[in-house]
Amino acid sequence: MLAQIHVTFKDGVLDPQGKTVHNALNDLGYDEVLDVNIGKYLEIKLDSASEEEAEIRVREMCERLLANTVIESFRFNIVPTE
Amino acid sequence: MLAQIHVTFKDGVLDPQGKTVHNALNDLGYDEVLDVNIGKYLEIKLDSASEEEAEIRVREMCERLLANTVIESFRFNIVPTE
Amino acid sequence: MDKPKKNRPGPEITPEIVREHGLTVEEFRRILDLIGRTPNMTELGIFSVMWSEHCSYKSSRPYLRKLPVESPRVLQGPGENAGVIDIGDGLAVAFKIESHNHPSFIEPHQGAATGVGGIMRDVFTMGARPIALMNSLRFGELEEPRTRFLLNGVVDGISSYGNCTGVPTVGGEIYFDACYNGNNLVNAFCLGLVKSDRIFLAGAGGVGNQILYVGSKTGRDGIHGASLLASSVFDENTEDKRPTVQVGDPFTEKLLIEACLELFECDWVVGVQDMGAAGLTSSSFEMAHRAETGVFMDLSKVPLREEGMIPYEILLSESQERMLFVIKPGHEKEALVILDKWGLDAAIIGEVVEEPNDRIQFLGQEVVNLPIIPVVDGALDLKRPTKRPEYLDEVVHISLTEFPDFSRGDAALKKLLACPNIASKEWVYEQYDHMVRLNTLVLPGSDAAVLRIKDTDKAIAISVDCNSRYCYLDPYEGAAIAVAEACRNVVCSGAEPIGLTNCLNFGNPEKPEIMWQFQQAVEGMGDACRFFDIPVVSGNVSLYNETKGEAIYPTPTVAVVGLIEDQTKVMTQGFKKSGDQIALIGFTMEELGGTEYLKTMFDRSAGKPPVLDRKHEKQVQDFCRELIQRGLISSAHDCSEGGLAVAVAESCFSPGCQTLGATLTLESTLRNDTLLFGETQSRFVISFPEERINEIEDLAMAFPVDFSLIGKVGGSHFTIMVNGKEIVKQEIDVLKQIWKTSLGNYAGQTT
Amino acid sequence: MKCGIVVFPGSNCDHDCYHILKHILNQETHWLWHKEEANLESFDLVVLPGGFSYGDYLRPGAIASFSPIMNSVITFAKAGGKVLGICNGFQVLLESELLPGTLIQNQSRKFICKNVTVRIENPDTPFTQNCGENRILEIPVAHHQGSYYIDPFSLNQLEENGQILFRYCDTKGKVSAESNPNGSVGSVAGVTNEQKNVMGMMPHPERCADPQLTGIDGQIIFQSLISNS
Ligand SMILES: Nc1ncnc2c1ncn2[C@@H]1O[C@H](COP(=O)(O)OP(=O)(O)O)[C@@H](O)[C@H]1O
Ligand SMILES: [Mg+2]
Repeated sequence: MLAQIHVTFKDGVLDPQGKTVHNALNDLGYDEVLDVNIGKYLEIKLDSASEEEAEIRVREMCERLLANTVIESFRFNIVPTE
Repeated sequence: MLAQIHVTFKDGVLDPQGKTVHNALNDLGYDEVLDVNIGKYLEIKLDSASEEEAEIRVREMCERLLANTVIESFRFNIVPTE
Repeated sequence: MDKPKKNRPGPEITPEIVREHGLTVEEFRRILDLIGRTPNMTELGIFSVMWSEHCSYKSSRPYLRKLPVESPRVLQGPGENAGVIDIGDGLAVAFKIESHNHPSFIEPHQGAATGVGGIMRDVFTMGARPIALMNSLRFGELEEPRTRFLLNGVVDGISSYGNCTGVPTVGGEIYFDACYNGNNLVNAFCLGLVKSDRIFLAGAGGVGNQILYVGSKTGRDGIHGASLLASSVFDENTEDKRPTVQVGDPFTEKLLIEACLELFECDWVVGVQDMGAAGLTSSSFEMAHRAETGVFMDLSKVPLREEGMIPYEILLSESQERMLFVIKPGHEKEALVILDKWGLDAAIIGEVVEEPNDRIQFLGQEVVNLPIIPVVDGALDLKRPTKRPEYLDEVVHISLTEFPDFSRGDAALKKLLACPNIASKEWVYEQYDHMVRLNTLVLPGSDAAVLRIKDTDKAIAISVDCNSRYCYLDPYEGAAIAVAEACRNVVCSGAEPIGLTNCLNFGNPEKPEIMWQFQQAVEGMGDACRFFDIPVVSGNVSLYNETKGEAIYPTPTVAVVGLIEDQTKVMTQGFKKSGDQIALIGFTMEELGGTEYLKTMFDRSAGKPPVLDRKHEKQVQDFCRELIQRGLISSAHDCSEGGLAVAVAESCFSPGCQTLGATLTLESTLRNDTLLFGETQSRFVISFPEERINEIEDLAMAFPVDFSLIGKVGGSHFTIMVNGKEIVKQEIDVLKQIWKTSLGNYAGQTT
Repeated sequence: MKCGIVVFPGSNCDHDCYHILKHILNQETHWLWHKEEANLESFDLVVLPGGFSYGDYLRPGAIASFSPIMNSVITFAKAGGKVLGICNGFQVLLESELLPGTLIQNQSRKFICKNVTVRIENPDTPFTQNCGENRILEIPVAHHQGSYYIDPFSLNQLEENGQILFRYCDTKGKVSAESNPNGSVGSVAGVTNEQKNVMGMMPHPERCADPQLTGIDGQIIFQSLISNS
């Protein structure tokens, strides 16, 4: 199974990296860029018994380690692999 | 319009962060974790005339700046916003 | 009677709302008296932050007034963003230490990072270029996974922020104790260099001057961070009070430093203040207050990061990397050109007015109209009751007979070297860029950090210190020792102490026992500073360091800055040469109270801490500095945690020096444990070439100070003989390995 | 030797390089501002200093590589001008594709600031000509993303062309996993381009070139360049 996890800043939290990349893109002539947010994308290969179990465990992993829930939020989905 | 961009390490490139997180998860008792890859997830708000145009421009941004194509690959999709 | 509500939108002010703003009933009544009407919501928010413990020092101010703040070198004492001390050659150093304890407990990385950013802004607002950072860190027991999470996050935060701004982090201290389990401490220190005739103050200056906003855009970060967090106790409900955490942007800070230093070159810059705790509110009020003027501001002009922000939020936001400049009218364009060059947001948001009020408009409506003086000065000094805590009766009485002495000290020595309070802090400081700017003459790992001042012969030595276990056992004596030890550390490098800054970390001041600790500690610090003739030029108070009723040990951290006139006469703690003589300056008493030895071997934080004999302390310090100035010795190290044995071991394997063994040959009637590991104050371990013995002994006699030859550098072992009997013999490489890797091994565990 | 030091927003070893070149080694030294293209023809050396250009956001060196001044630097390099990239400057050179490979996060995932030792692998370049065979330099590193990476085939090629200039080693010159501070492939600490006029290195020679500080091994690199100019 594969967990695809997106970790992004919560609304209102400053994203200095996004801000700087936004400016850089504008400077490069991409004037259509209105805003940039940069987060993390994690792929975790799992050996779980079921999707339900994977779901529970991945949520826990996100809360405990993968996301800094004080400033970040996360979402994920579990996809079966062969 | 919103571009959702995933930038990940190419196969074979060592991902020290992924490896550390992998070990940490195993140490925390998540034995089912077989592999971890950590990449970037960017959301770019765009003021483009059309999806086609956005597509062309975002690809260019990725190639020029957002991904380091020596070691990273990228994929993206454009979603309309209100 | 009909009360007109013109221009005063927002909810009605209920007792509930007042309470939520951390204001007492009496305080609210005072507000009504002072302004003669009910404040609106925005104004209430302003009072709430300005009268918070953090901004008003209402519990601590009466005590702080007793600290000595003057010396011929002091150019600026407490009251401005940082203190400034003259070092000659037309130069001065600006420095301060400040806490970021609560934010770092909630989000260690960002909390520590923004702490570093804040203290740097305090220093460069004085017109000084920041040239050194230090920090004092306290965590709970390392066995707790949460501690390791906090430790990693805090060190990472300091590293990412300091390194990116290009200011070296040259030293610090770090301790672990269960009393910090629920409340870690992060105290950040910064020192900057400024021409003594180019010091900037935070005054608004004359009427008509323009108020220029510089730096990052304002978002909803940390609203009520300072007031609510720093003025209340943590418990299960802390979650609810979490403000939006401030995120640091060290890149913007770096640009801000460069841009501000460029602006300071211009003679039309009148005053400057960073927006720290309580943001735009406190900076505008305080600038007006210092200049005895008023200000007018239009919040519609403030660069905003988020949509829909209301005046209340704009005024109380604690978004980072923002400054407020006051410039003479007619120079707006020039200012904006400089700021644009550095890619910073900037806007003129108001001007200085005569009437001593802060009047604030938003979208054409007046939203605040408050008199400056009562808002800034109006918080009453609280005379909080004090009471000597009962725990003292229990913990200070110990008898040495409770603790069996040893005949071999190997095991204890190894255990102490591995104990995280004594083990090498390399794991920490290797994560900090401590060399950038090419001034660091003594890298981390010696008693004090030493930085040269380029284009002069001078150097600056800095040390931060506090043994909070001593302070727990005797806050008066503990605080005095903190001052003495910090001085001793800078003296070891050859410097003369010239100024001090402090960060007073305590529990809940509403408890008389805590207030007693505070009072005792400030008195001890003040008395020691007076005796050693060291002015306190800046400082910071952090109260309410409690979780679930458990307070931290009183932790009055001090940072002492010392001056070395001749850069070429800088001393370090490591032994330099096989065959050199080792000597002890000072004497050892039969005592173990408050030692790391008792804690590590018997798990006791008990006994009377060592007593500081100030006169004696001064003599040994002067003697040690004299030896260094005359170029007589090769190393100098003070005895602190772990006593004599640990001090000598550390000199054997100090970073930057080759590893050398040593043999100590001691004659003594003391118990072995007190001789090796006791922490009697006022002691230095020095080493020197044999042929200097006579000269040094003569000088010791003339001073006079206690001085005894105790051994020799050399060999592959660390050996200690007492009265002809070997009580320690260990391969020096083995000891070094234990000492060097212990902290990293702890910190690296993930579970 | 006429030297130019590029200043990007966030550069922070720019003043250190200036201090060494101008005040310690007495060379004519100029600042080059990132926003302006410049005619570099008259220069003997352009230095891209260490630091955190653009905060290292996105990837170290990525945004800086698009600065106007980099157009001039690329033209200068293509014409055979000598370019030295130190730490963040090395990252900029890689992002600009003036040098092969890339730098990723240290294996420890932590910033490392300490003295290391490196071995000179090719003393036959303008950057190393004063070193002599197998010379070992003691030199500080200070970086978070200093782990050099390149595919095995290209690494081999670099080796064959003598493009690997420095390898991390122990004090005796032995190269091993223990002496590799950041996990770089082949323990590579510095490389040049095929023409040997562009060099990038993670260690900081400017931090060990002032006699008042510990060590002056870094001088040898600047001295090589001076002899060559
Ligand atoms: N948090 C820290 N950050 C940077 N350096 C540190 C830190 N903690 C300790 N150090 C460094 O480690 C060395 C030993 O520290 P410490 O044991 O507190 O010394 P001392 O007992 O002489 O005060 C010093 O050089 C100090 O600057
Ligand atoms: Mg010391």
